Amino acid sequence: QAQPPIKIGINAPIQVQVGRDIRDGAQLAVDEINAKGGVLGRQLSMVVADETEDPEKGISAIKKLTADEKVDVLIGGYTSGVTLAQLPHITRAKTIALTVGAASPAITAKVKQNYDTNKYIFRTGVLNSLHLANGLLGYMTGFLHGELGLKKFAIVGESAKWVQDLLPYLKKSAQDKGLEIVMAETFDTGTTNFSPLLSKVKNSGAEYMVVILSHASSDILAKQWYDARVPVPYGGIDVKSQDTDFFERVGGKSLSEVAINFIVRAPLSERTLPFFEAFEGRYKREPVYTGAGAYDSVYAYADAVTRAGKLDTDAVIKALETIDMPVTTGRMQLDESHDLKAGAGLVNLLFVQWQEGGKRVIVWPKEARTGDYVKPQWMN
Amino acid sequence: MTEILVHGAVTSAIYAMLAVGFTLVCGVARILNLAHGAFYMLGAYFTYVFAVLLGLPLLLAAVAAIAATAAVGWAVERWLIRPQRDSNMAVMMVTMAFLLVMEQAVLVVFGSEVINVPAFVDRKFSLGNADIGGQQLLTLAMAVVSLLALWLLIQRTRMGAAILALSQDPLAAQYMGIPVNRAYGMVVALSAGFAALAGVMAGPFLSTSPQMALPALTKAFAIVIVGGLGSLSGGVLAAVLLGYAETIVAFLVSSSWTEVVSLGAVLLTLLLRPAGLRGKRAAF
Amino acid sequence: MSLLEIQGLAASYGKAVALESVSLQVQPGELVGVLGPNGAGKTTLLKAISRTLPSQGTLAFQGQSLHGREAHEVVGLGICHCPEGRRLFPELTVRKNLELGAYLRPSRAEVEADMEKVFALFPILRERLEQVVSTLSGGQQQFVAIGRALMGRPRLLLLDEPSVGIAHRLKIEIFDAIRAIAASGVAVLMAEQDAQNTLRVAERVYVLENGRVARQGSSAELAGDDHIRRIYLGV
Amino acid sequence: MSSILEVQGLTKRFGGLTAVKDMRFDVGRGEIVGILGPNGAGKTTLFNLLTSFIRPDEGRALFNGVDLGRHTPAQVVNLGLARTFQLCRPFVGMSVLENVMVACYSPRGRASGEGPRERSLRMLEDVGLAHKADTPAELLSYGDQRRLEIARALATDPLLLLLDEPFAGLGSSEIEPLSALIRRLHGERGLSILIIEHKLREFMQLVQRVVAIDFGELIAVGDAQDIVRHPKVVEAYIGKSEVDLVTA
Amino acid sequence: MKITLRQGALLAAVLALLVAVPWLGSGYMTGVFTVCLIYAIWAMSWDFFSGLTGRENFGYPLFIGIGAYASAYLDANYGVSPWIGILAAIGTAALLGVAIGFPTLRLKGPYFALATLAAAAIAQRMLLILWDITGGEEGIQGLTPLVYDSVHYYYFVLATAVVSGVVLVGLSRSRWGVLLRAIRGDEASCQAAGINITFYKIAALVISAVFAGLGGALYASYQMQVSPQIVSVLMLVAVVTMVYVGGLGSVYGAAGGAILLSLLGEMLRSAGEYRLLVYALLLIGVIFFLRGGLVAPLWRRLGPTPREVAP
Ligand SMILES: Nc1ncnc2c1ncn2[C@@H]1O[C@H](COP(=O)(O)OP(=O)(O)OP(=O)(O)O)[C@@H](O)[C@H]1O
Ligand SMILES: Nc1ncnc2c1ncn2[C@@H]1O[C@H](COP(=O)(O)OP(=O)(O)OP(=O)(O)O)[C@@H](O)[C@H]1O
Ligand SMILES: [Mg+2]
Ligand SMILES: [Mg+2]
Repeated sequence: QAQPPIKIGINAPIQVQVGRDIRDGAQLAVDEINAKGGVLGRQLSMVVADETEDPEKGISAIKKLTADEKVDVLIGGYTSGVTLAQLPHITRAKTIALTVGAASPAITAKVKQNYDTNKYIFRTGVLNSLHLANGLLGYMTGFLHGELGLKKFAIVGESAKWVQDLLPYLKKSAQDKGLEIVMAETFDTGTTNFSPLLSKVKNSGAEYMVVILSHASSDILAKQWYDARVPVPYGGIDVKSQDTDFFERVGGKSLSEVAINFIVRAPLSERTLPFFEAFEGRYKREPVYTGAGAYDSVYAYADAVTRAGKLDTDAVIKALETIDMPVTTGRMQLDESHDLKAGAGLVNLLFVQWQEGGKRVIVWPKEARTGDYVKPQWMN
Repeated sequence: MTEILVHGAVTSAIYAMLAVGFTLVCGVARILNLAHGAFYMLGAYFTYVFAVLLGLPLLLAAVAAIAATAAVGWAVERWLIRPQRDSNMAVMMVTMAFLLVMEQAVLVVFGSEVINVPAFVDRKFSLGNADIGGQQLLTLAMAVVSLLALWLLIQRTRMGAAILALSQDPLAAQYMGIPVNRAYGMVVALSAGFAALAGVMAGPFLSTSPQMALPALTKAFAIVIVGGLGSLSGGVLAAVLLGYAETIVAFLVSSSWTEVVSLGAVLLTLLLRPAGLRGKRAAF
Repeated sequence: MSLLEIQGLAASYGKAVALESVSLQVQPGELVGVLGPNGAGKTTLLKAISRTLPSQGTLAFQGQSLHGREAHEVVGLGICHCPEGRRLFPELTVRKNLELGAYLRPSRAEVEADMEKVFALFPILRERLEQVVSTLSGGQQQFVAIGRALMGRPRLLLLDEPSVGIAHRLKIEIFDAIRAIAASGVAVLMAEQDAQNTLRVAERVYVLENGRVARQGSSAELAGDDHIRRIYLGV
Repeated sequence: MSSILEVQGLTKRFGGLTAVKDMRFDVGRGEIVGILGPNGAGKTTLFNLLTSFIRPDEGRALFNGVDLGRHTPAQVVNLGLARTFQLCRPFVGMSVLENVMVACYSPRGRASGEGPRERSLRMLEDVGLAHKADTPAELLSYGDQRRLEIARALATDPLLLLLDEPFAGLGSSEIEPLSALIRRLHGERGLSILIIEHKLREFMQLVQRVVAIDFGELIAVGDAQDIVRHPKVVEAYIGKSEVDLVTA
Repeated sequence: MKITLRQGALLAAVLALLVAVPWLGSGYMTGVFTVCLIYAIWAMSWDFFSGLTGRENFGYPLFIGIGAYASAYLDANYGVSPWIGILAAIGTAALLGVAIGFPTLRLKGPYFALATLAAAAIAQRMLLILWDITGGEEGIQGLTPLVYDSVHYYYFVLATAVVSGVVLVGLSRSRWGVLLRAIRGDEASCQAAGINITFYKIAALVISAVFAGLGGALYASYQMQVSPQIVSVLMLVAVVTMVYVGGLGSVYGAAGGAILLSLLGEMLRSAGEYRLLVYALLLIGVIFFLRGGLVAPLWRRLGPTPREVAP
């Protein structure tokens, strides 16, 4: 009578916090669902495979989960390079994969290009970087220009493909909207000395420094920016600055930095605050965005299976495509390339500023605003 | 212009402190001590532990961190390197494994993200139109003082003479009555101390994370090759050269080319002057 | 009491036994030669004394056992070893090499004085003081090696084939110099191939063969020995 | 053309020091020529020049009419001019046999048509080292290393052999067979030999002609018995009282 | 020197086990062994050059990378069949071997190691800088596998590895082995023995590079992707560690080390964040307690007893 459990495969880089949060967020959701009786009367079980940040290990993790463990669904993924490398192996195994960490648009672009082969791929945890860029553009035109009246911008980003893809688009769109881009430069992800870059930004006459960072060391940038009291405020896409302990890690030197976020401890939906409490209660730390993404993805899968009424892959895919449910970051809906939709009422992009004492204040969009923008203290 | 001058000097200072110890061990013990990157990391992490976790005064914490790292260096020489010294490859493997162990241990204990090592000074200074953090300037001063001290130690003391002899022929040094094993231990401890000093000084404004060890090692490598294995003056010269080359490229071209520039310099040096700028003929 | 007292000394390289049961004494200020064909164990014997090779048996210097002491401690006791193959510090100058010979005795004045003594023996070294030793000719390097050992002001000087590669005329001078060194109160234990000169300057000679003392006696006795004359003097 | 080697004005300077200066002499086919000179006279430097390990500043050396300066050290060997080093340099970590086999793989060694292993063993036989064929070369005693050097040089099938102090570190009981070996090689193969040696008595018995040099300059060339009486040679090298002992 | 009966038995047993892998393990295990055999090719060829000449080739990943990228680039941009890709990989790796060999091989000891390391590091940077050709840090994905069926792929790789091993063992037992070890010992003496050391050094590097490139193409096509990680220091460390653990200077040792460490890595996967820590500690253990490695000494023990050395 007891049916075998539904097997969820978690692929995540266990060495880093974002990876461990994928595991722990998913575990939290699995346990909650099991406590309420499981899905279709079946319990959920979870297997973890460490995908590290190396494509080779990432691929073998996928193979282990699909060929060895024969999981029903894959949830996880953090580095875009690894996730991209895994894709063909996922699709060959015909296993549904909900990716939660990787932001490259190329991941889901494949679904549209060749639906039959790639229909197994979904992105349910993060917004893709194109959404981020559009959000950033909105922040620059709507807030920085519209509300603060800034005109001259410097854009600096790490030298990575996704940034290189974004940069021309961002630059052109901003110029089209009448903003002046006085400097646009990329730097090596391994850079530890930002002094020359910061000097150049200062000399360029920029009024604001827009950053695009995920793997580079945001911490050092913040510190060196503060140490030299660079008279240009900054903000943008800064993945590490999403960490709850970022402010403390840099000794408060990120004061006044603004970073895109999609999860903060705020009532984004009815699920947000309960999730934060449950996660902190269990793991004694605040979750980062991947924790929320993995948690939501487990629920999304459970929801789809319930609606499909069976585990059949194609049925579940169809159900996922029509998903519409509240999640910790807002509301989950997917577009035709199986990608998370962004926007007001859905998963929204929040521009969050670090303020005195490590408080996080949403400064944009206007409707979500929880406080006023402040300038770096040396610019008052 | 002043910006290049100032920022280049700070970068060079860190590089020099990082590399002198490495080149010393290369030249004297004729081994490639890949654990060197770990010493740099330990300097910063020990400071964090002593100053932040144990709440010692910063100066005391810094001194303790350097001493502790030097002790680790001595122990590495005594227990890991010495038994393997007859094989270069074994030394490289065992020190690399040590680097990995340290990196992973730090990762497990402190997590993968950057930690905040406290700075001695938190003020901005303006030199010309260059704005620079006080800790950076202090690092520059510290490098000058410590390198001078090292130079005096080598040139003027008996320990220096022993180091020179050892670098040429350890067996012959034994015939002179030089306690070879003890001297090796001292050299590695000294070298670890210098790397730790670099970590203590730069930790507050450069990355202090488990990932800091490997790039530090690579940089030390690069400098030592350009300068010439075992040549202290060459090491300092190369540190200045690379520090400025990177700064200039970052200013004039883009920061994404800095690494390529320093690696290119390495390759060029090796091809044109295999023994480095100040390397001895057939140093090995 | 002998300065150096060796009884039943044995040493080996891994499984290969190089010395078995060698007994030998050196008195203060005495010049003792060790002769023997290639591979007899001469070098091994000297290495055992300077503790650069482990050994078994009695090995006492001024009544103190040398076993359990490390090579650098032995130098401190007054034993200086001028090793086979010279083992100079190749990239250092002649001056640095000589100074390092006096590592344990760093009084500047003494070092200068001793250097003068070395120059008296090998005048060419004064001219080449700042030359890097690896660029010296073979013989010149040999001078530095002997000079460096003398800089340690030893009580017992171990010389391993000091005349290797030395030109004929100088060779004679070097042996005379060694005799002079001994006459000044430094005991010398000298391994040599040049039987003629060794028998000429040494007071006593041990002949090593296959890791054992085959013969021993005063130079005069041995010079008259048929075996020695045939094998070592080639007459 | 009867000379196998013609040295024509070779000069080599190291900084301010002229180690070899305008050196001129010939080595005849099948001749054993000795080089005599005090320490630092420039003998090894001369060998290094002949074998192209260093390049001359001026002058040239012709080997069978070929300018040696245009060749790499390995090419020089393959023309038929082999050398030994003043300090022994065996290949560490390889057996004595393998050490010699290396030379058998040189073009001349292979041209001999003999299998490398057999040839090596024969060379070792020749120098009296065959019983140590399997010993790691670095464990050989000093004297045996010298023999190994010679075996290695012979394996390249030279026409002219340069020996840099082959007797150094050997006792008279070892020199005798080695001397005999050299004489035999000379006799049987018609090998020409150029030899540097400080062991005068053995040296004099071996060589036919002597080139005496001092401070890098040629001071005398001639018949061995005459050269040792040449006043300049006596002055620079032998010492007055010793002439008789040497010529005895 | 022939292999003894006991060595033959061991070899046959290992080969039989390898042949049986698809039956013994799951499809996943077959995949693990496929990758592990590619590593074995790399380890053997690294050891062929570096173990024999004593010049640690720290730029080795560069040769792997150029092979992998060459075949991947042709596949992704021109749809060139991966079979031709393999040839292209071998060709480019060989050319690169000559190009790198000429300037660097006169360097000795650590200088050579460092020069090649620098070259590899530059290459890795350039892969990022030239992102519009190389795909940046994400690399090139969606490559065509050489053979679709993974079991067939496994056997193909196994056959390639065995052939590579035979070739490399054969070479190292021929005069190449003697000469390369002699060059390691003393270059001047080699020249004095009439050996054209430049030729042998470069040729040996090219041989090693060819196998690196071959493995690179196999790897890329198997993983269906290639990324800059393939030229990273970690790749180098992985290969060198395999050689070291197996036993330096023995092709069999290198192959054995590759297999052992791949399996170990797989077993340690469950150790999560402690994986690398455990791995590094084990490595220290091997260095200390099993000098000369794990496999090579065993291999020698099974070999002929050395002839008694005459006294
Ligand atoms: N490192 C070593 N390992 C193994 N055997 C060695 C080693 N060094 C020397 N031997 C062997 O020990 C024996 C004694 O060698 P030793 O060097 O003491 O002789 P020696 O009398 O000094 O000869 P020579 O006159 O040639 O210098 C020889 O048979 C030699 O082969
Ligand atoms: N690379 C060099 N740089 C500077 N001087 C050198 C170099 N090589 C040799 N010399 C000098 O050239 C002179 C001749 O040296 P060489 O080695 O030819 O002497 P030699 O005749 O072989 O002496 P010996 O009999 O002592 O071996 C010596 O004075 C030596 O110091
Ligand atoms: Mg000896
Ligand atoms: Mg000479």
